[in-house]
Parts: sequence; C-alpha cells; structure tokens
Amino acid sequence: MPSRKTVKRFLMLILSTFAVFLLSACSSEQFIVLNPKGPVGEVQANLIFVSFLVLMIVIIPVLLLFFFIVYRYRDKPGNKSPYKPEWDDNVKLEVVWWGIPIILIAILSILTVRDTLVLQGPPSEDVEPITIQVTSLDWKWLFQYPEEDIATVNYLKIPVDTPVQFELTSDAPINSFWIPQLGGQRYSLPGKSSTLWLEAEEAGTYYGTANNFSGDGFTEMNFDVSTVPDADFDKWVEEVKATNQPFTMEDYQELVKPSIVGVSAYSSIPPNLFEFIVDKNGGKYYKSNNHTEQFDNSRQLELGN
Amino acid sequence: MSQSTAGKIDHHNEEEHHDTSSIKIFGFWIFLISDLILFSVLFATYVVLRTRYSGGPTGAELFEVPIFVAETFILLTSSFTSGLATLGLQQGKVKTVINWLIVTVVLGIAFVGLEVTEFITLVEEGATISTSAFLSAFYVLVGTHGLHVSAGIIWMISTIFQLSRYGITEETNRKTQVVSLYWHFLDVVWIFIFTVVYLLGVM
Amino acid sequence: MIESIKNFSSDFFVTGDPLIYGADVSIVLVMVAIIFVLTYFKKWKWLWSEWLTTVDHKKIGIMYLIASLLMLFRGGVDAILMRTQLAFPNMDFLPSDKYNEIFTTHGTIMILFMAMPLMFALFNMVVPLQIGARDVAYPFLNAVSFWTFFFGAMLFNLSFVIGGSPDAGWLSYAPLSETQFSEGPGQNYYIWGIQISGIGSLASGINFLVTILKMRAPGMKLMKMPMFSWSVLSSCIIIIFAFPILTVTLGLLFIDRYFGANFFTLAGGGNPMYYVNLIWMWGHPEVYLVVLPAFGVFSEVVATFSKKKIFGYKSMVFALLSISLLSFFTWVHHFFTMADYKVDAFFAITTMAIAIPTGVKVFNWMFTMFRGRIQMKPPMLWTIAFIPTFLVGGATGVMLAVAPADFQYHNSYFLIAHFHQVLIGGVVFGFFSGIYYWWPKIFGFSLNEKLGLWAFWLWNIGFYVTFMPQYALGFMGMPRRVSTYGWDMGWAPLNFISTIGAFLMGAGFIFQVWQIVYSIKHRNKEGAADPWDGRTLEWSIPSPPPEYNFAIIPKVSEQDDWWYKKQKGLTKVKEDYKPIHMPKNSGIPFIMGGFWFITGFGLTFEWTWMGIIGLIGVATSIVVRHLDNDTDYYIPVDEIERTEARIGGTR
Amino acid sequence: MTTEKHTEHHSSFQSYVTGFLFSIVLTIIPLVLVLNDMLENPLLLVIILLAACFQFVIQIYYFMHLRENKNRGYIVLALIVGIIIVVTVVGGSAWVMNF
Ligand code: HEA
Ligand code: HEA
Ligand code: CUA
Ligand SMILES: [Cu+2]
Repeated sequence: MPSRKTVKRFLMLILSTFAVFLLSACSSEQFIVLNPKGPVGEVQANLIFVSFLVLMIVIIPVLLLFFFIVYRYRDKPGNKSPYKPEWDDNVKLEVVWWGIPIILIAILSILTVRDTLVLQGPPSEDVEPITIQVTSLDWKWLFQYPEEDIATVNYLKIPVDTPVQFELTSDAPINSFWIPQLGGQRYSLPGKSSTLWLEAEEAGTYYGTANNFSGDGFTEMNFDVSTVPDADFDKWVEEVKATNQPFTMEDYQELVKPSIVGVSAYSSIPPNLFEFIVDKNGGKYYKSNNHTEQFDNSRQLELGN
Repeated sequence: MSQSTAGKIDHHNEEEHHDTSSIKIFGFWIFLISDLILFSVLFATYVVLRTRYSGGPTGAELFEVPIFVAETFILLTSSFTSGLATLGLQQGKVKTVINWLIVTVVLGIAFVGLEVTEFITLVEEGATISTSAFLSAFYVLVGTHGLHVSAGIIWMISTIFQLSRYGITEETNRKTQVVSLYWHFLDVVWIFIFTVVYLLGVM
Repeated sequence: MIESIKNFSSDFFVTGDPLIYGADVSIVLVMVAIIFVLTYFKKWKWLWSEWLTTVDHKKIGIMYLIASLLMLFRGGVDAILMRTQLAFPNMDFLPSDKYNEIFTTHGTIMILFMAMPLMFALFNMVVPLQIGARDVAYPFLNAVSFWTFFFGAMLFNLSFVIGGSPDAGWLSYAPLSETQFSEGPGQNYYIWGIQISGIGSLASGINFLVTILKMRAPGMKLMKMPMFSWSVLSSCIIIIFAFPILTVTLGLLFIDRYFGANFFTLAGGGNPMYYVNLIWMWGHPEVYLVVLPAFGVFSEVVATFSKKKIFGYKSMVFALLSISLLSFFTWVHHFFTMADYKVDAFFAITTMAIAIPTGVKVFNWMFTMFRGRIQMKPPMLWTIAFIPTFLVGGATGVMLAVAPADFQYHNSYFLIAHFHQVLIGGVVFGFFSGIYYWWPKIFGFSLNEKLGLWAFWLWNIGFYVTFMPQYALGFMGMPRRVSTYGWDMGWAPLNFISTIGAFLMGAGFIFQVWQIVYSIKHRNKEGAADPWDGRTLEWSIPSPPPEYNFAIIPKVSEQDDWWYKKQKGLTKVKEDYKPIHMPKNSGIPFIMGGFWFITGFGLTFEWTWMGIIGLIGVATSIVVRHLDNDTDYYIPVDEIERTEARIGGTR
Repeated sequence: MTTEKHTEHHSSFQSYVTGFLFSIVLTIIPLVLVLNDMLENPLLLVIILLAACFQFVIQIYYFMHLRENKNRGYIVLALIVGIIIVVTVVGGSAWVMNF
C-alpha cells in the first residue's frame, strides 16, 4: 500500500515537473510567446506573467496544504493527529475560501478589461500606421498592401517601429492569423473584415502561422515575417514593383482553388479586391466592416441591389 | 373510471407506491422545457439571420396576413378544445373527451393544411429553403413547429383509439393529459412564431 | 455493370491504407469470433433475454461500462497514433488527411462516446441504489437511451472502414464542415452518430433528474441526499438545457448539407460564425456536465476513505448548482479571437467566476480529509491524484480566460495541455475512482489491488510526461492540429517526451484490462457487500444487488444514513415483504436503436429511401410501445424470500 | 384511486373560457397595432413581445393545470431556469453575433 514514501514520490514528481517547466520557460529564446518583439506581444507577455503570479498566490499554498493534509492525516497505526469524524462545517473557513478567490478573480478581471481596451487601438500613436489586407485561402495567405499597391503570397515584410493594421478576411474556412512574437492572433472570417494591430520593435525574421484548422493543407500554412527599417521597406516595395507581374482577377481565381504554393509577389493589385472578397461572402451584413462607406458603389455593382 | 388496467394486481398492495402517473407527467413537463430550449435556438437562428435576404424576397413581401391570422386563430381554438377534452376527463365522460379530441385533431389538420399550402405557394414563387439564409431560418423554424403539430395529431389519434377501446383508465387518463399538455405547449410556441416571424416580418 | 460495382465499392469501403485493412480484418475476425462463441455455448437466448432486452438499471450500467471502455481503447489507439506521428519532425507515418481524421475521431469519441457513457454507466450503477429506489423513473426509456447511444457510437465508428471518417475537428466548425469543403459521407457520419446518441443523452438527463427528484426513499430530504446524487442532478440540469442546442446545431448543419439551405454556408447569406457560436453554447456546458459527476465521486470517496463526514455539505451543493447555471454563460471564451472586445471582456469575467465555486469544492474536499483518517485504497488514490492535477489544470484554464492573453494561447498546445489536464485529471481519474469504488457493489467481487497500483502509477506518470511538455510547446508557438512540423522551431525534443508519456498511459490502460481479467478469473468475493465500510444506502444491500435492489425500502433519517445506522446498531430490518412492482423486459429499445442506425446510415449516404425506412421503423416502435398496456409485473413475496435467503440480504 | 384523482383536478369550464378569451384579446391587440401602424417602432416592439409573453403565462395558468400539479414547485423552478436559458440563447446570440 502506498505509504509516506509513495506520497513523497508523488510530490517530488509534480514539483520537479513544475520546476523544469518554469526554469526552461524563463531562460530560453525558444519560448517565443514569452519573448515578444513588439509592444502588443509585450502587453500580452506581461499579462501572462502577472496572471500566472496571481494564480500562484493561491495554487502553491493550496498544493502545499494539500500534501500536508494527506501526509498528516493518513491512516497508520499510532498517528496522533486529531480525528474528528463529525466535524463538518466551519463558517469562518467557508468565508475564507469563498472570499479569497473572489478577490483574486476581481483582480484578474480588472487586468483583463484593462488590457482588452489597450489592445483595441494602434500600439503607438505618433507614427503613421500602414495597412495590410490579409486573406486566408485554401491553403495559402494572400497579403495585399493597398497603399503600396503590391501583393505577396505566403510571406510578409513590414517596417520596424511602425504600427501595422492588419485587416483580416477569409475566402475559405475560418482561419486565424498568428505571429507569436509580435502578438496574439485574430480569426480571419469569411464575409467579415476584422482588425488586428501589431508592431515590431526589432528587425528580424519571425514565424507566422495559420492557427485555426482549415483542412488538408493547414499544416503548410506558415509564413515568414521579416521586419526591416523604413528605408529598406521602401526599397523592397520598389523592387517588388519592378520585378513582378501585376496581380489580376484571373490570378486570384487561380489562387482561390485549393492548393499548396510557395512564396510569390505581385507588382500591383486589382482595385477593391479585398472588399470584393469580403462582400462576396456576405460582407454587407456586417455594420462594422470598416470599408463600408468607401465601398458602397462597387458593392452595389457586384451584388446587383 | 376507477378500474385499473386489466390483469394487474391492485396497486395499493405495494409497500412503496410511487404515483406513476404524476411522475410521468412531471417528466413530460421537463421534456417540454427542453423542447422549449430547442425552439429558442431556432428563434435565435431566425433573429440572427433574419435580414440576410441574399437578394431574395423579404418577409414583408412574402407573408400573407389572412393566412397567418387564420392559422393563429385555428391553433388558439384547438388549444381551447383540447383543454375541454381534459375537462371531460375529470368528469369521467369518455364521449366528451373523445369528441373534443376529434375537434382538436380536425383543427390541427386544418392548421397543418394551411401551412403546407403556404409553403407550396412560397416555393412556387421561387422562395425556397436555399434562396437565402433568411428563408432557411424561416422554413426550419416554422417547419419544425409544423412537424411537432403533425406528430401531435398522430399521437392524439392513437389516444382517441385507446380511449374508445379501454375507456378512461389510469393509463389513458394520463396519456390524454400528456397529449393535451403537448398541444398547449405548441400553441405557446406558435404565439411566438406569430409575433417574431410574422408580425415583425410584415411590420 | 461490374465496373460500376467496383467503383461503388471502392468509394464505399475505405481502401488503400494498411491501417484500414488491418481494422477491416480485425472487425470481421472479432465478429466471427463473437458469433462462434455465442453459438457454441448456446448463449444467444441468454444474450437476448438477459441483456439486450433488459430494463434493469444495473445491467444497463454494465453495458454502458463495457461500451465506454471499448471506446476508451479506440480513442486511446487514435491518441497513440497521433503521438507516434508527432514523435519526430517531418514524419510521414500518417499523411495530413489521415491525421485530420484521427484527431477528429479521437476528440469526438473521447468526449461523446467515452466520457459521456462512462458517466451514464456510473449514473445507472449507483443513483437508484444510493437514493433507495428500485429502479429509475422510466426504466424503458433508460434502455432506449442506452441503445440509441450504442447504435450512434457504432455508426460513428463504422466511418473508419466504410465511407471515410469525418475530418473537420471534434466540433466540426462550419464552413469547413459544409459540403463545399467536406464532401462525402464523413461529415454525415459525425452528424448522425452524435445526433442519435444525443437523443439518448437527453432522455437520460430527464430520466435521472426525475428519478432523483421523485424516487428517493422516504425520509431522504434533498439536503440529506448523498453528494454523488447531487452531482448527477446538477449534471442532468445541464443536459436538459444544453443538449437541445446540440440537436438543433447539428440539424441545421445537416439541412445545409442535405437540402441545400444556407445557415452556415459562404454563399446565400449564410453565417459560418454563427455555427461557432451555437456549437459552443452546447460545447462549454458539455465539458462541465461530464466533470460534475466526477466531482460527485470524489465527494463520496473522500468522505468514505477519510472516515469522516463530507465537509461543508451545504456549500458543496450550492457550488454544484451554481456551476451548472454559470456554465451557460461562458461559451464565448472559446472564440475570444473572433468576438467583439466588449463581448470578450464580459465573458472573460463570467468564465473566471466559475473558478470560485470550483475552488470551494476543492477546499471542502481538503477539509474533509483534515482531521480524518485517510486510507490509501485504490479509489482514494485516484482522488488524491486528481486534486493537484485538477488544481493546475483549472489554473491554466483561468489563464486562458484572461482574454487578451488567450490571443496567444488560443489553438496552441497550451490549450491542448489545459483541457487534457482537466479531462484526464478530472473526468477520467474521477470516473476511474468511481469504478474502483463501486465495482464490488455491482459485480460482487473486488479488483486486484496490485495490478491496479501499476495502472495508477503508469497513468499518473504518463499523464505528466505527456502533457506538461505541451504547455511549453504552446509557448513555443506550436499550433494544434498540425500533422507534422520541421526541425527549425525546436519542437522536437518536447514532442518526443510527450509521445513517451502517451505510451506510458497506454501501458496503464493495458494493466487495467489485465486487472479486470485477472480479477474475474480469481474472484474474491470477500466482504463485497460493504468492503469500504461505506456511508450511503448502496452499501446496505448485498452485492451484486438483486434485481429489485431493496427488498424493503429503507427509511432514511440522516445524511450518510447507512453509516449512522451502523454506528447506532440499527442495521437489522424487520422482514416484512410485500410484492414488488417491476417493469417487464422489452425488445423495443434494441429494435428502435437498430432502426435509428438504419436511418443514420441511410442519411449518411444520402440514400433517402433507407432513411425513410428507418424513420418509419422508429415511429412504429414508438406507436407499438404507446399501445402496449402490459408493461409491468409483480414479484411475489415467496420469490423475494427465496432470493433474499440465497444472497443473504436484508441485514 | 378514485378519490385521489378527484382531488387532483379542479379546473373548471369557466377557467378555460377565461383563458381562451384572454388569448384571443392578446392576439388581436398586437395584430391591430401592427397592421394599422399605430405606434412607433420601439414601443410597438415592446408591446407585441409583452403580449406574447402574457399569452405564455395565460396558457400555463389557465390551460396547463400548473396550479394543480403536485410537482409545481419543481416545474416552476425549471421554467424559470428555462426562461433564463432561452433569454441567454436568443439575446446572447444576437449580442455576440452583432460584431
Ligand atoms: C472537464 C473539462 C473542462 C473543465 C473542468 C474546464 C475548466 C475550465 N476551463 Fe476549459 N476547456 C476544456 C475542458 C474543460 N475546461 C476543453 C475540452 C477545451 C477546449 C476545447 C477545444 O477547443 O477543442 C477548453 C478550453 C478552454 C478555454 C478556451 C481557450 C481557447 O480556445 O483559447 C478557456 C478559456 O477561458 C477555458 C477556461 C476554463 C476555466 C476557467 C475552467 C475552470 O472551470 C477551472 C476552475 C478550477 C480552478 C481554477 C482550480 C481550483 C480553484 C481554486 C483552488 C480556487 C482558487 C482559484 C483561483 C482564485 C483562480 N477552457
Ligand atoms: C476525455 C477526453 C480525452 C482523453 C481521455 C484524451 C486522451 C488523450 N489524448 Fe486527447 N483530445 C481530446 C480529448 C481527450 N483526449 C480532444 C477533445 C481533443 C481535440 C480534438 C480536436 O482537435 O478536434 C484531443 C486532442 C489531442 C491531441 C492534439 C491533436 C492535435 O491537435 O493535433 C493530442 C496530442 O498529443 C492528444 C493526445 C492524447 C493522449 C496521448 C491521450 C491519452 O490519455 C490516451 C491514453 C491512451 C490509451 C488509453 C491507450 C489505449 C491503447 C492501447 C492500450 C493500445 C496499446 C498500444 C500501445 C501502448 C503501444 N489528444
Ligand atoms: Cu405501482 Cu402503479
Ligand atoms: Cu469552455
């Protein structure tokens, strides 16, 4: 029968797993979520850290108390600790363990609401943001730069220290656009354009991925994001314009078909392609699609009403 | 009416006699409440999709006031008559019970008939279940109610059959009560369809 | 002609994969073996009259138990296959299409065809005994529930060899699950397998709710009812309100696929996001309804093996009920990344609020042990392993509930680790604890403890080895449902460790099977009536209990009434028998289940005629039953006397 | 069994008629209001929904014998929870889906 030794072994097991996990999490660059390279990711990493601490305030003492109780009150001959089989209620204790969790949950709620609001707007106000229109397809990513009038497939380039407003939609099953080192993800939804603000503070190449299962080619839907200084970004735009074909409606029809493709780029994009994609899957039913005003006319044309 | 089902030992010989009828009726209430949730999801679906016409017709264009008003009053009346049937049950008059149930069944059939004609007209006008999300939601909400009513009709007929065969026994008494509960419930659901789908649709 | 048959059968039967051929062969072999054994030992009649037509809750419970252990095996094999594929980078053991099918069936089977029926097994085996009833409120309906579950599960499992498995994830998000992206029968199997067994679940929910509210022994006020029965009641409340949502959701999806409606499609004004909303309105309550009965088991076990009354009974009850209500107000936490930020904030708070009553339960269990005498028997071991595991799993749940942080965890392996920790640490450990606890009661012999100990340690160590690394993988950005990965992200070592853990759990399961087989062979019937010195009514009758459970319905005066009676020496009852009113066996539930299977199969392949035949069969079964007035009988006093004398009952 | 059955039910013809009249009136009012465009939108909406809810109560009170049911305590409780869930399902979906 498991005795003191078993219990001890069990305790060691759990604590050591925990320790390994914690130690490795703090020291390694591999834990990209905890090593953000931009303000949005930082807000989230801090929140993760703080919420973890708040939880540890309750979880660690409870774990210790638990092992203490199991050890102290185990049934073995000669155990002198008190035995009160009828003791089954204590108002003070009840108040404590209803009360403390309520307080902690209140703290966590406040933090949650605060950061939810923070992440609504652009990460920094003083720099002019750029917009990138992201479309998830089966099974590739189409990135359109409406201001630069270029498009890429399966790779992204963005300027450092510039807030990027990603407008996300999908012309395939629901997907999710995630660049862990820059910040959390958001779903790309058919018929809806949703916004995700991100910003990079360091030049580098980061891992981006699809994060909501979309069928057979889902595993292949990851992409590189390189962040470069402003000047290099402009140079890159020029280069894309100079060395690639324009992106046509026919190209898009081809791209929509389920397939796995490599990276590519285009020197121009058809006007209002993104709006067309959104609307074709039911975009007009959402008040909040932020292109509503400017796109009114072409929508009328497309949908015939 | 006090006779127990043929071939059974007298019930009250038993040490712990749970009242079977009241337990079954209680269970049926719980079932009705879960059915209410089922309809609420269909209502939610209708509310969420109600403006998604996808270029197809709108509610105001489709719904015909006389038809849905007639449907409503037929169903209201049938709820009343099925209530009168249970009243007959308490007075122990099999004939009354059966007659009112037959009236209820006839009204029910009239209701379903009107609804089927309505659907057929709509489909002929080209407004099918695949025309738009709005119409999908409309057909499935109203149609599910219609299927419930149809099931109720069959059930009521089988109850009438049993009543005429066995008279009012503990069993048939319970079965009649339950089917009439079900019927009232369908009336309640219809009132909300009338309000949410038709009245708001033509508004 | 021959060509077209060939084409048909190559679509119909899944071909071209050694795995499938293996499954085909083993299914055929097992069926031949079963038929042979039954015929050889002339057991067909026995099978039909003792099991297939039974309406006895104890036998139904045993059938649920057997079915769910088989499903645990099936889901576990899926898990082992997935972990093998993920053990090394760039593996091609399972190509992505197969991998997708396997995680889909793994998740669906584990939750709907393993956890749910295992839960119903415990409901059936324990609840009537615990509240001093002779059966459930509706024994016939209970059999219907079992057979709809059974045939639903069989239909779902059939997809592996005929037609192809569903592959859109265990909740089959639209539009991926729509015809446009998932043609063929796989998705229809998903819909009908779940839909048919869902009917049974809803019926069980109503059945046990009424049983608990109306069938308690005299004197057992609600506030004297054992905690397990309370947890079943709370779970049934969730079933009754949540399962209709599932029924409609799957129904709408099917109408889209079959009749070309536009609920969740891309075209025609459909709204795929609404599917996500609907499925979680059921899905979240679902995971709580499977964990609540596990909480109930812990409450019984903790009190029994600490030799102490449960601590804080009233607040335990209050916590259970508030969890079941709160579980309906948190569904959006599964798609924070889709919803509006105000919605996110609201649902983040409601989600975290659930931690409060859950915590209260944890503290009350701990203080039940406090100042008790803890006996480390197998059921108690699983309970002791549960508490720290669930504590950590719950804590990571609260981390997920912090909406802005969830943007980083969502759909990563962090999430996978969270829910396995609560599902395995909470649900599976809980149900195991319950099975070890009540096994002697139901079967009349006890399980070998030594083999059980092996299973226990293998499951526990295996669990931590499998899932702790997955939290770390989440922080490394590994998404769920990827079929493989490269060397570059550094995910390889932790995945390898995780796979080792899965095999350890597999070994744990093998030990459990061995334990059961061994214990059946070397039956140890010693003290099976009340082996743990129990506290509640089920321990007051012989093991296994006679078909009528209680020869004389006990009169209850205390919470933990049996314990109280033992203390006061009041266990002797006057033997004053009366005839007992019992329901008759019936073949209708089995036949109706079979017709449901035909319906489901027909609609899966969109063979309307077959669906209609099935539905007519179902309707006919119902009408036949409705017209049947000869449904029960009486056990005469002399037969009761003989039975009681034989099994040594009525102490 | 006879006596038991009689004490269990005491609804009368009168109560059915009352219920029926109520439900007719509660149907006609919103109908007239809507067909004649008598009120402004938000107010009209509130009134016709209220009328529907009233009908619900009427049916339960006059037709479904809830008063006389032995288990009315449990049933009323279940109805209240049910209505909470209904409101959550309909209202919640509308809110969540209103991006
Ligand atoms: C039995 C199953 C079960 C249980 C019990 C839980 C319990 C909880 N779950 Fe979990 N969850 C799942 C099964 C379960 N979950 C599944 C299957 C999924 C994923 C499905 C999928 O996507 O496929 C999921 C996903 C999931 C998500 C979605 C994440 C995402 O997709 O991005 C979230 C987010 O909020 C969440 C939160 C919680 C919370 C807060 C609890 C809480 O109930 C936990 C409460 C318990 C404690 C907190 C511990 C004890 C408490 C104390 C000791 C008191 C003191 C504590 C504090 C003050 C914090 N869960
Ligand atoms: C109660 C629910 C439950 C349970 C018990 C489990 C048990 C296990 N799960 Fe499961 N899991 C889910 C519910 C559950 N899971 C759900 C809902 C999903 C999401 C699905 C989706 O994304 O749609 C999921 C997804 C999921 C994934 C993620 C797949 C992905 O996203 O790509 C993984 C990966 O490691 C995994 C692993 C395991 C393992 C190793 C076990 C182990 O505990 C299994 C234990 C093993 C056995 C019981 C083995 C029995 C077999 C044998 C004895 C054979 C003998 C063979 C050898 C040992 C060689 N599960
Ligand atoms: Cu027992 Cu009627
Ligand atoms: Cu949840």
